[in-house]
Amino acid sequence: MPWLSTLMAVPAVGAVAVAAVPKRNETLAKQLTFAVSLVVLALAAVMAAQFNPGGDRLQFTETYSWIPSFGIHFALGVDGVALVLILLSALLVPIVVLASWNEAAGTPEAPAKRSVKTYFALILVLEAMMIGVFAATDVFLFYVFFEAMLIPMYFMIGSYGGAQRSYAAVKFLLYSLLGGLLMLVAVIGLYVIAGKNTFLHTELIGAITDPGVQRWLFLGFFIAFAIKAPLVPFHTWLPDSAAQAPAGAAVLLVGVLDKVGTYGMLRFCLELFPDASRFFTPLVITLAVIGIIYGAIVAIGQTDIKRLIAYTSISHFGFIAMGVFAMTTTAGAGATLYMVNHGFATGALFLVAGFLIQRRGSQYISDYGGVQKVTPVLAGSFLFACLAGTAVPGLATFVSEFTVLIGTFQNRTYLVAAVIATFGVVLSAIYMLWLYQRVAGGPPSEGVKSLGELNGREKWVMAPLIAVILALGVYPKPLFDVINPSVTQTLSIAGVTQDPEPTLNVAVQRGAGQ
Amino acid sequence: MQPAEIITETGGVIGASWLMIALPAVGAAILLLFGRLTDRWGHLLGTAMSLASFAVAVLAFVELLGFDEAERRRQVMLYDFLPAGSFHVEMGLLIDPLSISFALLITGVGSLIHIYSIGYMAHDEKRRKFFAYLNLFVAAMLVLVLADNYLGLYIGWEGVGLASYLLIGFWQHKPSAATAAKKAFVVNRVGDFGLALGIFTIFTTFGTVAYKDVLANAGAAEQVTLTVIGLLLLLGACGKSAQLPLQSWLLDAMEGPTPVSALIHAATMVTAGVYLITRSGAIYEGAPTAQLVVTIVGAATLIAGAIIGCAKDDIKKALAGSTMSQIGYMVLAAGLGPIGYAFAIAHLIAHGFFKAAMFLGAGSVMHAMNDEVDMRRYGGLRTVMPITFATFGLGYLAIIGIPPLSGWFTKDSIIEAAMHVSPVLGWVAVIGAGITGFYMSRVMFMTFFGEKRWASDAHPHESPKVMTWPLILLSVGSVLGGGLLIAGGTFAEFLRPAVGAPEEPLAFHPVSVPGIVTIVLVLAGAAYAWTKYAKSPVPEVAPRGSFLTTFARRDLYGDALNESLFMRPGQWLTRLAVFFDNRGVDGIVNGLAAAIGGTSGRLRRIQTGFVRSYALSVFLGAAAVVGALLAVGSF
Amino acid sequence: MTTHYLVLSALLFAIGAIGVLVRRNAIVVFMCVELMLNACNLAFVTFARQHGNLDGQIIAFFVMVVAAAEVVVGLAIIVTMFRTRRSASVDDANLLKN
Amino acid sequence: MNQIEPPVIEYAQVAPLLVVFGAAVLGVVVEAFAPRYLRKAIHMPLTLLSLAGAFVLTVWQATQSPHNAAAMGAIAVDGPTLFVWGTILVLAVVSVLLISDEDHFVGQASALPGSAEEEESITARAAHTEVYPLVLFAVGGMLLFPASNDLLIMFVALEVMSLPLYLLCGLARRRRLLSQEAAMKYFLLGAFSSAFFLFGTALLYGVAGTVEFRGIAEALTRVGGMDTLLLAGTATLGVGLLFKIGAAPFQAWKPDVYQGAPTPVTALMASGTLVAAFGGLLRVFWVALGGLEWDWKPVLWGVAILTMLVGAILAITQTDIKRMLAYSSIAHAGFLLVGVVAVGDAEQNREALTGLLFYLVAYGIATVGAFAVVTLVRDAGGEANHLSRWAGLGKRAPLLAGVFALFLLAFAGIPLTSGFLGKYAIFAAAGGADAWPLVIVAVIASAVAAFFYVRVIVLMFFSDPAADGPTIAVPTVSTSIVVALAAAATVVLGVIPEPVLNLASIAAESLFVR
Repeated sequence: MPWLSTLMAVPAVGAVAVAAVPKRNETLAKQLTFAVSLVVLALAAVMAAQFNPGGDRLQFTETYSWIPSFGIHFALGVDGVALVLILLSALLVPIVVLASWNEAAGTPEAPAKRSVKTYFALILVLEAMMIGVFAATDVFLFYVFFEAMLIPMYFMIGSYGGAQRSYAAVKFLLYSLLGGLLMLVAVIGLYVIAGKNTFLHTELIGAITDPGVQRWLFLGFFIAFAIKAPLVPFHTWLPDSAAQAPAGAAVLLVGVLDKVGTYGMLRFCLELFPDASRFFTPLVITLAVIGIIYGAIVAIGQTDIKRLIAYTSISHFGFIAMGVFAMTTTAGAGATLYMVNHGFATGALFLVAGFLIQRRGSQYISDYGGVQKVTPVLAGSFLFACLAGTAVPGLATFVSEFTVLIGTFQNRTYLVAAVIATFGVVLSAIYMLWLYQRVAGGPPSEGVKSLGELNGREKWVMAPLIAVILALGVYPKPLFDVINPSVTQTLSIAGVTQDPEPTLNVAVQRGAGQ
Repeated sequence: MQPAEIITETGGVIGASWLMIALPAVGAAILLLFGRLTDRWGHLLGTAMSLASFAVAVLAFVELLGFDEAERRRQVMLYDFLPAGSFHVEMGLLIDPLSISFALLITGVGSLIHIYSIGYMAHDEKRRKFFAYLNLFVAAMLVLVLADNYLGLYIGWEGVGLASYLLIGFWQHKPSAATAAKKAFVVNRVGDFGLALGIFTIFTTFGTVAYKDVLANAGAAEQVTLTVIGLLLLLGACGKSAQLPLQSWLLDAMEGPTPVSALIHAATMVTAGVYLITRSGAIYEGAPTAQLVVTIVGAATLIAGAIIGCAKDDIKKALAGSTMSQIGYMVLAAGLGPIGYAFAIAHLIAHGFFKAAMFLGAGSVMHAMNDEVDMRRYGGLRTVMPITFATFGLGYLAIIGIPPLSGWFTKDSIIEAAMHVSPVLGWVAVIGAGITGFYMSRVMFMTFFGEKRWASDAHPHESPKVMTWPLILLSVGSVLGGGLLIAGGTFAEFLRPAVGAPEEPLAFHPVSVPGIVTIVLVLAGAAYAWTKYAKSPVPEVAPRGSFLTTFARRDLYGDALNESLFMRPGQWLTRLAVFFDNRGVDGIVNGLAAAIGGTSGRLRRIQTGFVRSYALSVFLGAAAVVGALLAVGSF
Repeated sequence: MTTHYLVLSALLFAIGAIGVLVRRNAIVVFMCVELMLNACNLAFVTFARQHGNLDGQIIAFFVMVVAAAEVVVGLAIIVTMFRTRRSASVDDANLLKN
Repeated sequence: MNQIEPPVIEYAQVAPLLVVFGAAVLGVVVEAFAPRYLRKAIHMPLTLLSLAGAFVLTVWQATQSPHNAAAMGAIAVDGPTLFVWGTILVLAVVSVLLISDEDHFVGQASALPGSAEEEESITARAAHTEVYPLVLFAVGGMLLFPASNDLLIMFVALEVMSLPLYLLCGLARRRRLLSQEAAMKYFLLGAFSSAFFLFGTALLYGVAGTVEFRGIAEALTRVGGMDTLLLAGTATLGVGLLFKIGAAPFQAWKPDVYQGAPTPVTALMASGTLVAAFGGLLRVFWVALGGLEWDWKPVLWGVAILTMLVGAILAITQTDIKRMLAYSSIAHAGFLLVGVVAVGDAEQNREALTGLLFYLVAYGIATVGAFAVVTLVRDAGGEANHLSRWAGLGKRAPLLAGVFALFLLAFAGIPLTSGFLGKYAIFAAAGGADAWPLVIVAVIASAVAAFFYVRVIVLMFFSDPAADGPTIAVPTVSTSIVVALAAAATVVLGVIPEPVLNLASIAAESLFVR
């Protein structure tokens, strides 16, 4: 059974169906969307269950010729990394749908411009493309999804966002488009210079040998990904978009879309241009570390909840990028897991923040205070999300962050980077807990007193997120089992055969597993 | 002699010792998950879980005693926790004399404090949540001490930090509490930063973070590496155990409910640093420099804490100061190497008892004085709350080290060990003891002796049984504990397989020069306190006092230092960064857009609308093209 | 010897072009264009002579025909312009700009 | 006495031309003799049938091989010609469908604006049915232009194509002054530029002794690239051609003419004329002046860069939708020029030509569609062309706005639209010719261009509708057909471009016959 194309087809068809629902019958549209997203989730789960970590690198592969004249294939397939990211998307979408139930209606000061059903149709379109972008094994196909994804998100921000939505939407689209176009040049270069008349990723590995050429092409890809991810200094679009987008869209934007950037670094930069990757690693690591610290510091200074969360994500993307380029299997695996965990953690943060903002009607931290006295459960979920944001042990984020750091530390070359990055842990405690203190601590401020407690739907939004974050925090092994082989393969393509040996390797001496 | 080999355990109670952690964890989960449903019986469940955990600990302890000495370090494999690339951690528990003693202390004292809290929090609508957090703490603390690898320790380490954050800020609606909680967590994170780096270095050195492999091979590593590791771990220890320079959070932490101060900020969590240093003994023994720094930190803190304790009028803060100082002793002892480990832990346990007793006593007093914490508003309480007075008193005698109470045994052995290693440290410890004599007496007399200085609406009364019984039990512990542990070196012997022992173990001499001097100093201090706070009337508002007093009142300007050194620059940096991000980075982006727009606006004026100017452009264009082509052609 | 003719044609072409640029009256501007075309014709016949084939001459006839057609269209447009604006100045027609 | 042997004409091969011109002449006859009320009834079928017939003949020709120069080598009926013919005919049919809605055309061109006679001409529902023969003549010229195999025919074709358009520009029903002004400007500048074209022809004739492309190409091998006459001729000839495609610095006429002309005529010019002009341009530079490649390439590089930038940058601040589209068409002319200079060996040329042909089809159809939508957004004074009037169109007419957004996205080159693959094909060809700097400039220009397309979308969807917003005219059947066709083509060419690409590459196979 063609799993991946099915996974893409279902939401695509679903989107059409939702769009076809008569305008008045909004509830039906919502229910339909929710149902479709659940089906996708189920399918994804079944597929994941059949994935064999020990098996071939790419599984569930499908290859159809799409545009023979240009050697373009509609080629799908997943390795461990892609699989977990697809699972992430499949799990987040139903949650987002549930969370956005009343959101598309728009806020009082910024009424939505378009029908509710469109919003949900767009979510499904986006889901199809998200799955496609992770599943694509044809560079051109990847690029197509990479760019096409922008459009639904553009409309979600622009039509359903806050007061500054048009500015944010345009900024988002143009910024990403510029990156994408630079990448297009690199894609063309890859095709022309490799001269293989195919875009199949597997065929192109090792096709470019000249290091000079590699560097240029690497830059083309990397800048696009760095804008997407986003790394400092290409980040300023994210706070605007995230702050203006409705919470649901923000979750998909930061939780999944941006992961395409870091995923692309791992999948394309490292594998297609290994020499260039090694050449640029110091630069990338530097950017990443700057991002970690800088993002955190700027986050501390934010006055707008959503902007703050956006900046924390910039800091976190620094961790991911660092892990990807640290060139150790540990860091690589950690970074991949980080992509997943960050999706859930930031998702939780944005959604709770969304609940707060919907109730209070303001994004400004100063308008809050004493929430925990008024709505303990809401505040509790918020606290949980904040703790996940600051990577407290027992939560998924801790595992990935610690792994990334220790993996980077492992590579003696980037010891200093790892040390500086580790300090980010302290900063994260400051921005998260201070946010919580200002929002939930102290006596309830005016306007907060009247806030309502989480309702059933919202509880069902938070429950799965909390459950997943806890589960992955205590028992991350299943994901690692899937990720490890893929990352090892990627790194071996990138020319990293094994991690640096410890100065005195006890594990080997004693043959103990640990 | 070296510690014993670690044997992998399969069955028995020890095999099931994960229950120790699981039970309170489940308790916490239930209480948090089912929320209000459990309000009625939540506190009972929490207490039950803690007691059950204690039971398991006792059984495990008994079983452990069953083995002969060489086999008393038993490892329990739990599950494959974190296989990330070449960083692979299997989670397991290490049940050995060291960890089990901690487990007993944590669950034992913990349970007592649970019971006490039933009474103390009776009128708090969030009591259920309080017990959930307490259970969470117990679980985390047990992870910390029972884990068989440094990652596990780190998890527990941050876990207790989290629990302490939740409990200090339990009354979130008090801004002071919220701030204190955040401060505690952040300062601890600074320590954790060191701990994490230490663990990283351990991993890159040994390729693993399991005690089993690391400690056994520590000798093989280079001294530099070990020193680095040692110092990094010490940074962690300073954070958690409120040692200089990361002490500032502990006094603010008193914002939490008193049982929390007793359990977390006196008896258990704050001693984690001592556990870490002792556990990593093998590493420190390979790094004399690190050891020296440890002892210095310990000595400095024990004096600093004592000085702070002298000046505080807030009973809890005074006690907190003393906690700092007492932990200073433990750290000092732990820094001495094998010779000190046993005493450090012994003092830790004894301190666990008497400090808990006194904190709970203080709580009981506050309970009676409707949450008044200023000792200047106390006085003459011995008559109205006899049990509290008695138990607190016993704790007091124990801490100042009156023979034959526990403090005397444990502290004097530490002083002796210090003397044995370096007289300087020894004498510092002695002086510290003297000051202790003064400030603890001050607390004692201001609270229970002298004339009544109560607020008009205060009607002090003895606390309910549920609160007094724990006090009694704890005071018993603080009376006997030290003797049982130290006399005849039983405890040292018991710990030996876990931490090793010096070639010639230090026997306990009841009568020694330092011992005598200590007693004399203590009595002197006590006497001075008596004249100053019992005989002469105590002003209800604190006198301005000498520079030293203010210096002590202001926590030795620790906060002032942090503020001017980190906070203000930090805020300044933040503002700068935000400005830079908006104007600088984003400014460039928007500026570029604006530039293009401007160019467009200017260029479109060229389109004058006059056909002749268009023709001109065509003509000039043609000329240009011709010229260009001729130019190109002529190459 | 043919070069003189070429120079002349170039001159005529240039004069015509300059005329287009400097004259305001649409009719005159148009006549300047015609002048340019005729300059081309001169060049054609000259080259035909030079190459000794007739193509040039024939092309010249073609050009004349085309020019005639252009006149028809051109005058039509200019006249309507003149009727609506009461002026044949090309500078009066600049509503479309920027 | 030598008798002149009669010229051989392969009627079959030039049949499409003959059909169109024949129909045009017939149209004139109809104008002369048929009663007024009958005329349209005759013209419509006549025009459409002739165009359709010509298309059929073209297709039939395409199946006939080998292709060669017909009519004594005056007309080259080769692959590219046939493809361009097909394209032009399709675009012509579509444009005629637009034109058939005579609400766009003045009742009596000679009547003074606002005068009594105009009134009565309107009340009498008089219409200039001459429009149809004029269009047919123009189309005939467009067909002849890219097919002509010597400069004389090309000059004649140029005029045949242009003269009717000059007139058509002046026939707008509303805003007569603008319309007449546009006609005047177009006419004067067009005549001016054709004078340059002719002068270039003369010089080249002087060099080669013939105006046949074959002859000129041969002559180049004799004289080489150093001959001043040759270079001057090439340059002036080029000016004439570059003027027609609206390349900078010869673009000045485009915005004024596009804005002033009746929108259906603008559509025809923006699509058909552009295609024809590029066909001619390619033939001249690749066939006649191919040997001079190394001389004209750098110049065209410059022109291409200038054109892309001028088009993209100037469009940003436009406030009139038609003007904006005019500048966008300038920018696209620039992109197409990138393909023109991407010459190299035969294989390379084939790729470049394939790309160009595909781009022309994609762009032409999208353009007609876009202008068709423009005709539908009207208010009291006719079409509402000021952008501010388009605010909130997405709310008032979601479908129409959506379709227009689709066209804009295609112009911007977003994946899954025809525009993207067109851009890709051209850029890839340029890459193949190692014209990387050109490609970089092109993508940057695309990014800039994207801004104003996106801006329109923002206006239509994200901003609040103007209080007295324009009314959406109920589209006539023909107009709706146009819009639907164009939209469908834009999507289909973006998703399954292979058929058209295949045709293009087959057409490009034979390259140009000499």
